[in-house]
Amino acid sequence: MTPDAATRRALLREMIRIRRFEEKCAELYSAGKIRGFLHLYIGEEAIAAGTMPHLGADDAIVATYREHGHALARGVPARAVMAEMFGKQEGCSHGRGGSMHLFDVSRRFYGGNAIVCGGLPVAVGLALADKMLGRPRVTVCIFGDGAVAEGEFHESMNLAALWKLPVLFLCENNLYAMGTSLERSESDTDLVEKAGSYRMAAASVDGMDAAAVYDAVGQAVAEIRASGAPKFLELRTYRFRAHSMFDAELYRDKAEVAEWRKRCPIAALTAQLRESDGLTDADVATMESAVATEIADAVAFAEAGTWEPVEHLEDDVMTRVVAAR
Amino acid sequence: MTPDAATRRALLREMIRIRRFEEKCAELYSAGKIRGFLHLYIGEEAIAAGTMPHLGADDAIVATYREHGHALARGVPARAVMAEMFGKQEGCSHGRGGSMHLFDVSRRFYGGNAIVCGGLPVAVGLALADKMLGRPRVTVCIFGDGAVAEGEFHESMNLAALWKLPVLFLCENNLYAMGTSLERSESDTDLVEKAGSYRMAAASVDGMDAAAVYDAVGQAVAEIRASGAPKFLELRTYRFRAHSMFDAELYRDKAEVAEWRKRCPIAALTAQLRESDGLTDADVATMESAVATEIADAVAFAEAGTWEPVEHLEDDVMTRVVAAR
Amino acid sequence: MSTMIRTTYREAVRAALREALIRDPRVFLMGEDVGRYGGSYACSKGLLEEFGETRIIDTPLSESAFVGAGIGAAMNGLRPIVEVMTVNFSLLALDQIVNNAATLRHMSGGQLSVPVVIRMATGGGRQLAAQHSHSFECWYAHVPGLRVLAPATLEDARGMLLTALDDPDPVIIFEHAMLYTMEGELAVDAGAVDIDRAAVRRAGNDVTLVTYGGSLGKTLAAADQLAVHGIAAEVIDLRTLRPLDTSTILESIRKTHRAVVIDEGWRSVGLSAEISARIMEGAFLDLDAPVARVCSREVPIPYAKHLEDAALPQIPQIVRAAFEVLHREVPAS
Amino acid sequence: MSTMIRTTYREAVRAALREALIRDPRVFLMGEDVGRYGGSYACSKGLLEEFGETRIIDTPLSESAFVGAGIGAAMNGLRPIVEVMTVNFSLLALDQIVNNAATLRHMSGGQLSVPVVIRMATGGGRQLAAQHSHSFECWYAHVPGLRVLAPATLEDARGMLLTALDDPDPVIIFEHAMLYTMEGELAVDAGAVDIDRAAVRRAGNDVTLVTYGGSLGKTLAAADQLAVHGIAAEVIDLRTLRPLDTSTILESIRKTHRAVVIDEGWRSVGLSAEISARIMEGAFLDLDAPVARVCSREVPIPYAKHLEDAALPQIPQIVRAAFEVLHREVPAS
Ligand SMILES: Cc1ncc(C[n+]2csc(CCOP(=O)(O)OP(=O)(O)O)c2C)c(N)n1
Ligand SMILES: Cc1ncc(C[n+]2csc(CCOP(=O)(O)OP(=O)(O)O)c2C)c(N)n1
Ligand SMILES: [Mg+2]
Ligand SMILES: [Mg+2]
Repeated sequence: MTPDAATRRALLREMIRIRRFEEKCAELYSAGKIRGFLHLYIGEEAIAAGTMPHLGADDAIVATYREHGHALARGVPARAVMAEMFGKQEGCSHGRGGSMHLFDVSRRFYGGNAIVCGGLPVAVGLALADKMLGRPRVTVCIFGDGAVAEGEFHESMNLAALWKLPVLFLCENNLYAMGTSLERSESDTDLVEKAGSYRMAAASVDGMDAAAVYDAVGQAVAEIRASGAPKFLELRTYRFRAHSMFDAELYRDKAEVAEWRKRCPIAALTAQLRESDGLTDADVATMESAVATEIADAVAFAEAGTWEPVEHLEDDVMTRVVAAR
Repeated sequence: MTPDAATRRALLREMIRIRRFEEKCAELYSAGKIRGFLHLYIGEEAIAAGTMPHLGADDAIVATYREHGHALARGVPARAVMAEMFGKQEGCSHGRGGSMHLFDVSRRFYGGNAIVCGGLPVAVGLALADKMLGRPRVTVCIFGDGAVAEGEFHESMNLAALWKLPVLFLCENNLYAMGTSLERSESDTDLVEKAGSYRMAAASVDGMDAAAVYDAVGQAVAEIRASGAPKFLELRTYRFRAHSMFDAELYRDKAEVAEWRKRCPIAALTAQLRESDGLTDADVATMESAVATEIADAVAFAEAGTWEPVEHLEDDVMTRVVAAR
Repeated sequence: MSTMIRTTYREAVRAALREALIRDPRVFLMGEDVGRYGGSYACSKGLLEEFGETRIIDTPLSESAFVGAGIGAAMNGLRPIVEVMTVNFSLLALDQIVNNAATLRHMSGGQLSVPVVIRMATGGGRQLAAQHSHSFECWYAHVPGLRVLAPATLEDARGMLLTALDDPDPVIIFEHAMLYTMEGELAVDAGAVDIDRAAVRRAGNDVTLVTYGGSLGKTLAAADQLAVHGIAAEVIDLRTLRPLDTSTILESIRKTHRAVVIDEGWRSVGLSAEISARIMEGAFLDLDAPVARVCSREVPIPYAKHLEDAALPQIPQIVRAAFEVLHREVPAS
Repeated sequence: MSTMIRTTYREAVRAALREALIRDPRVFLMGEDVGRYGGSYACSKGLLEEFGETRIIDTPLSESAFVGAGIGAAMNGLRPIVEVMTVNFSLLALDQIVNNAATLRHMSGGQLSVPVVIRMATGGGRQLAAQHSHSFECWYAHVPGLRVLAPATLEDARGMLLTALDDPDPVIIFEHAMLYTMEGELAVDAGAVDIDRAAVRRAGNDVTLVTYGGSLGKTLAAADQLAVHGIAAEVIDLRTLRPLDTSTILESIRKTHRAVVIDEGWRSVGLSAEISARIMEGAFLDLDAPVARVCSREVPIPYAKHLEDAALPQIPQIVRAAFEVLHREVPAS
C-alpha cells in the first residue's frame, strides 16, 4: 500500500499540523493555559499520520495519554482538542479530561487512557462486540513499549488471539517508558517475537517513515478486515521531547536525542517529496500557513470557550440519579 | 541425572505415600473431618516426588492450593499436614490455613497460595533476595497451566529473566484449569515457546514419568545453581480426580480420564521396577504398609490435636500491637 | 397473588440469567468456567447447552482483561454480564472497574455509557480461609460511577440482575456464597425489581437492625430471639450498597431511636462505619444510644471452623448488641 | 533544641531514604523510574549514583510483580522499600498487598514476617484528572495486617520511613503529591518518629478538626480563620491510618464536644465515616452536635481547575462545617 504522491503530501501536511499544534501546546503550558500532565508526541507524528487514513468512520481507536496526534489525525477538530486542554466545556471531553483524556465518541475515538495498558482490555471488548454483532470493523489499540511489561498486555494479547478479534495492536516503541529503556524493562526486546508467542501476526515498522507506516498499517488493516484476526505492529520511533513537562531527561544522552532528531519524520518526508515529487518551498509554506491559521483559530476558540458551571460537577457520574426521599 | 535403582524405589515410595495420603484425605472429607476446599493431586505425584530430592535445605518452594504432595515430598511431616486439614493448632499452619495454605518455614515451604498465580511474584522476590545476598539458592515456583493466562505470570517471568534470578518455574500442565482446557485458555498452547519469548531456558517433560521428572528437574536445578538464571519446565500431567470436592466434571469425557489413568505414574514405575530392578510384591507391600502406618499415625495425631483457643484469634495479625490508651 | 414455587437462590440466579439471555440478544455471559464447568457455583449450569458458545463464554484466568473486555463490549452495543468467580479475584480487575467502568462517562463529558453488569460471589462461612473469604463490598460502594447491589432474598436474586441490565451504567452484584443453597418460595412470575430502595424485612419499634446480603438471615434470626425477650426489632436490608438509601434507615431510626449495623466486612473503614455516620448525621437528636456495629473481627479469616465462626458476625453478638443499645442487661444464654 | 535547617518534604523523604540505605545494608529501593529518572517526584534523585544499581532498582511497568517481589524479598531477609509511583497504579498490585503481604503472617500461623515498606504518592490538586487523582488510603486502612501511614509534616516525612523499616510487618506510606514542595524547618538530627499516635497539631477548646496527609495544611489554615472569629479549633493529624489512634481523638472530643473530619477521599464508605463512627461510639454523650465531614465530592476528579477545586475539600468548607457544628451562623465571606 505504498502511498502515492498526493497521499504523501497529505501525510506531510498532517505531520506538520500535529507538530505545530504540539509546539503551541508546549508554549501554552509554559504560559499556564494548559495544566496537568502534558505528553508531547513530537518526533512520533508519522505513526498517527500514517495510521488514521486507513480507518473508516466505523472503526475505533483506543489510545494513551500521549494522544493529541492520534486525535487530530482521526479528525477530532483542533478546536475541540485545544479547548479540552484549556479545560473549557467546548473541549472534546467537556473540559473534564484534559490532555490525557481526549474523547470523541462520534468519531469512535475512545480516549485517552492515563493508566499504562488500561486501554488494551477495553479495545479487546470493543472488537469482541464487533465480532459478535458481525460488523466488519477494526479497533486500533495504541500503546507504548512500556506497556508491554504489564500483565494486562499479556492477558489482552492472549484474549484477542484466542478469540480471533479484529484488533490492530499498535505499539509505539520509542525506546523509553519515562526514564526506563526497553532493555531495562524487557528480557526479550524483540516485540515481534513476543507477539508471535500468542500466535498473533506481527511486524516491525520504521515509525520515522510516514510512508512505511502508511504502507504497513494499510496492509495490517486490510488483513484484519479480511481475516477478522488481530495483528501486532511495532512502530520504531523516538520522542524528541521529554516524557512530560516535568521530566529532566537524566536518563538519556543529548547525543542520542540529536542522532534521532536527524531522522525527523517531517524533515525526511519533506526532503523526499522535494526530491521526487517536486515539493516546493511555496508548497511547504502553504501547508505551514494553513496549519498556523487552524491552530490560531483553535487557540482563539479555546480562549473564548466557557467554564462548565460548577453546579454541573456531579452531572454524568450516573445516568440515573436516585432522588433522596 | 537418570535416577539409579535405589532412587527410583525412593520415588515410588514417595508417590505411593502421597497417593495414599490423599485417598485418605478424600475419605476424611466425606466424613466431614476436612472442610473448605480440597484439591487432590492424585495422578500428578511424579512431579512432587521427582522434584523435591534435588532441593537442599536452603532452597525454597512456593506452591498452590494443590500442594499436599509438594509439602509431603519436601518433608513437611504428614502429621502436621493432616492436623492442618483438621484445623488443629498442631497443623503446619496452626490450623489457620487448611488444605490450601500449608506452610513450613523451617523447611522453606512458603505455601500454599489460593490465588492463581499469586505465588509467582513472591517467588521472584525470594530469589531476588538470594541473589542480592549472594546465596546460591534456588526457588522452585509451582503453578498450573491455568496460571499462564494471568498477567502476573507474564510480569513474573519477565522480571525473573530480566534480572536473572534463580527461579525454577515449574508448570504442572494437567490440561485443565477447573473446567477450562488449555486450548480454550491459550492462543498458543506451546508453553515452552511462551517461556522462550522471555528468553528463558525451557523444556517440556513427561510429568507421568517420575524418572523423567527427576532427570529434568535435577538438570534444571543444576543449571540454575550454575548460572543463577531462571528456567521454565512444563510438566505434562493429568489429574485423575475432580478439580475439587465440588466439581461435577461436566467438561471432560470419562474416556479421556480412563485413557490417562492408564498412564498412572505409580503403576508405570512399579511395572518398570518389577521388570528391570526386581521389585517384588513383597517390596511393594512393605512400602504400602509403611505408608499406611504413617498415615494412620498422622490421622491419629490430627484427631488428638487441639483447637487453638478462640482468644488467640487476633494473634499474629500484627507483630507489634499498639495498646489503646 | 401469583402462584409460588419452591426454589433456591442459585436457581433464582440461573432463572434470571436465562430470562436476560432470552429477552435481549445483546446480553451474553462471560467469565471463568461459566460454560463447560457450569459455573463455579453452578449458577450457569445448562446455559451453554441452551444458548451456545457465543452467548456463554468461558474465559481464561485473566480477570483484568475479561472484565475490561466486558467494559469495552458494553461501550460498543452489547449488554455483557461478566462473572468474576469471587470478590477475592476481583482485586485483579479493580483497575478496570475503577478507572474505566466507573470513570469513563464522567471523564468523557457524558459521551460514553458502560452498561456492564459484573456479578461475583462474596463472603465467608465455608472454611475457605484467608484468601477466599473476603467481603470487599465496601470498596466498591466507595466508588462514584458504580451501582452496587447485594441481593439477599430469592426475589432480589431473581430480579436485580434484570433491573441492572436496564441500567446504562456499570452495576456490580454481590451474591453471598452462603446464600446459593437458600430455599424458599418465589412467585412464578417474579421479575425485575426496584433497586433504589432499601427494604424493611421485619417491622419493629424498639431497635433498628441494618444489614445486607449474607447477614440478613442471621439478623432476622437475631430479631426472632429478641422478640422472645419482648424486643421488637426492625430489620432493614440495604439491598443497594451504592447509592445508599439513607431515607429508609432514618425513618426507622426516628421510630426506634436505636440501631445496630451488621456487616460481614471488617469493622474499620467499612460499610458499617458509613451507615453509622449517616445515622448520626441524619438523626442525631433522635438517637438514644450510639449506633452499634457487629462486623467481622479484624483478622484474615482463618480456616478452622471455630475460629472462622469467631471471626464472622454471629447471631448472639447481634442479640447482645441490640440489648446494649437498648441499655438492657444482656440475658445469660 | 537542635539546629534547624530549611528544607522541603521531598528533601526530607530523600534524606530518609538515604539514611535508611546507609544504616542498613538489607534496605533497597525498587520501583518504576526510581533510578535513572530520579523518581517521578524526584524523591530518589541522586540515589542511584550514590548507592548503585543493586540498591536502587528500576523496575518495568509491572506493579503486581514488583510489589510481590518486594514481599518475597522481605520474607527472605531483606528490607525492601517499594515505590509504587502513585496510589492510582497500586490497584494493579492490590492483590499482592492484600492476599500476600497482609495475610501471610496470620495464615501461616505466625511463621512468616513480611517487613516490606510500600511508598506511594496520593491525592489530587494538580489537574491530573480522574485516573490520576485518587485517594485510596481508606482501602488500605481497611485491611488487617497492614500498617498505614500518612506523613503530613517534614518531621514525619523524614522519620516515618525509618520507623516503618523497623516494623516486622508490612507498612504502606502515603505521601500526598501536593506536599512534596512544602517548605519548612527541620531539625538537622531529625530521625525516626513514633508512628503509634495521632498528633495534636494545634490546641483548642471549641471544636476538633480531625484530618491527615494532604488536608492538614488546609485544616490548619481553616483553624486560623476560625480563630479570627474567636473559635479555638483543635487540629488532630491522624498520622497513622491503621491502626487508628482513637484515644487522642476522643480526648479532644471530651474537651470540645464537636468535631469535623476532613478527608480528601470520597465521602461515602471512606476514612471520614470510620472517624465519625468511632467518635460516636466512644464519646456519644460528650457530643453536642453530630460529627461533620468535609470530603471530596463523589465524582471522578475532573481536569478543569475550577471543577477540581470544587471537587476537593477546601478551606471555606472546613470553616463552614466548623461553624455549623458549633450551631453558629456562618459569616458571609
Ligand atoms: C499502570 C501505570 N503505571 C505507571 C504509570 C506512570 N507512567 C505514565 S507514562 C509511563 C511510561 C509509559 O511508557 P510507554 O508505554 O513506553 O509510553 P510512552 O510514554 O513512551 O509513549 C509511566 C511509567 C501509569 N500511568 N500507569
Ligand atoms: C486469581 C484466581 N482466579 C480464579 C481462581 C479460582 N480457581 C481456583 S483453581 C482454578 C484453576 C486453576 O487451574 P490451574 O492453574 O491449571 O491449576 P490446577 O488446578 O489444574 O492444578 C481456578 C480458576 C483463583 N483461585 N484465583
Ligand atoms: Mg515508550
Ligand atoms: Mg491445570
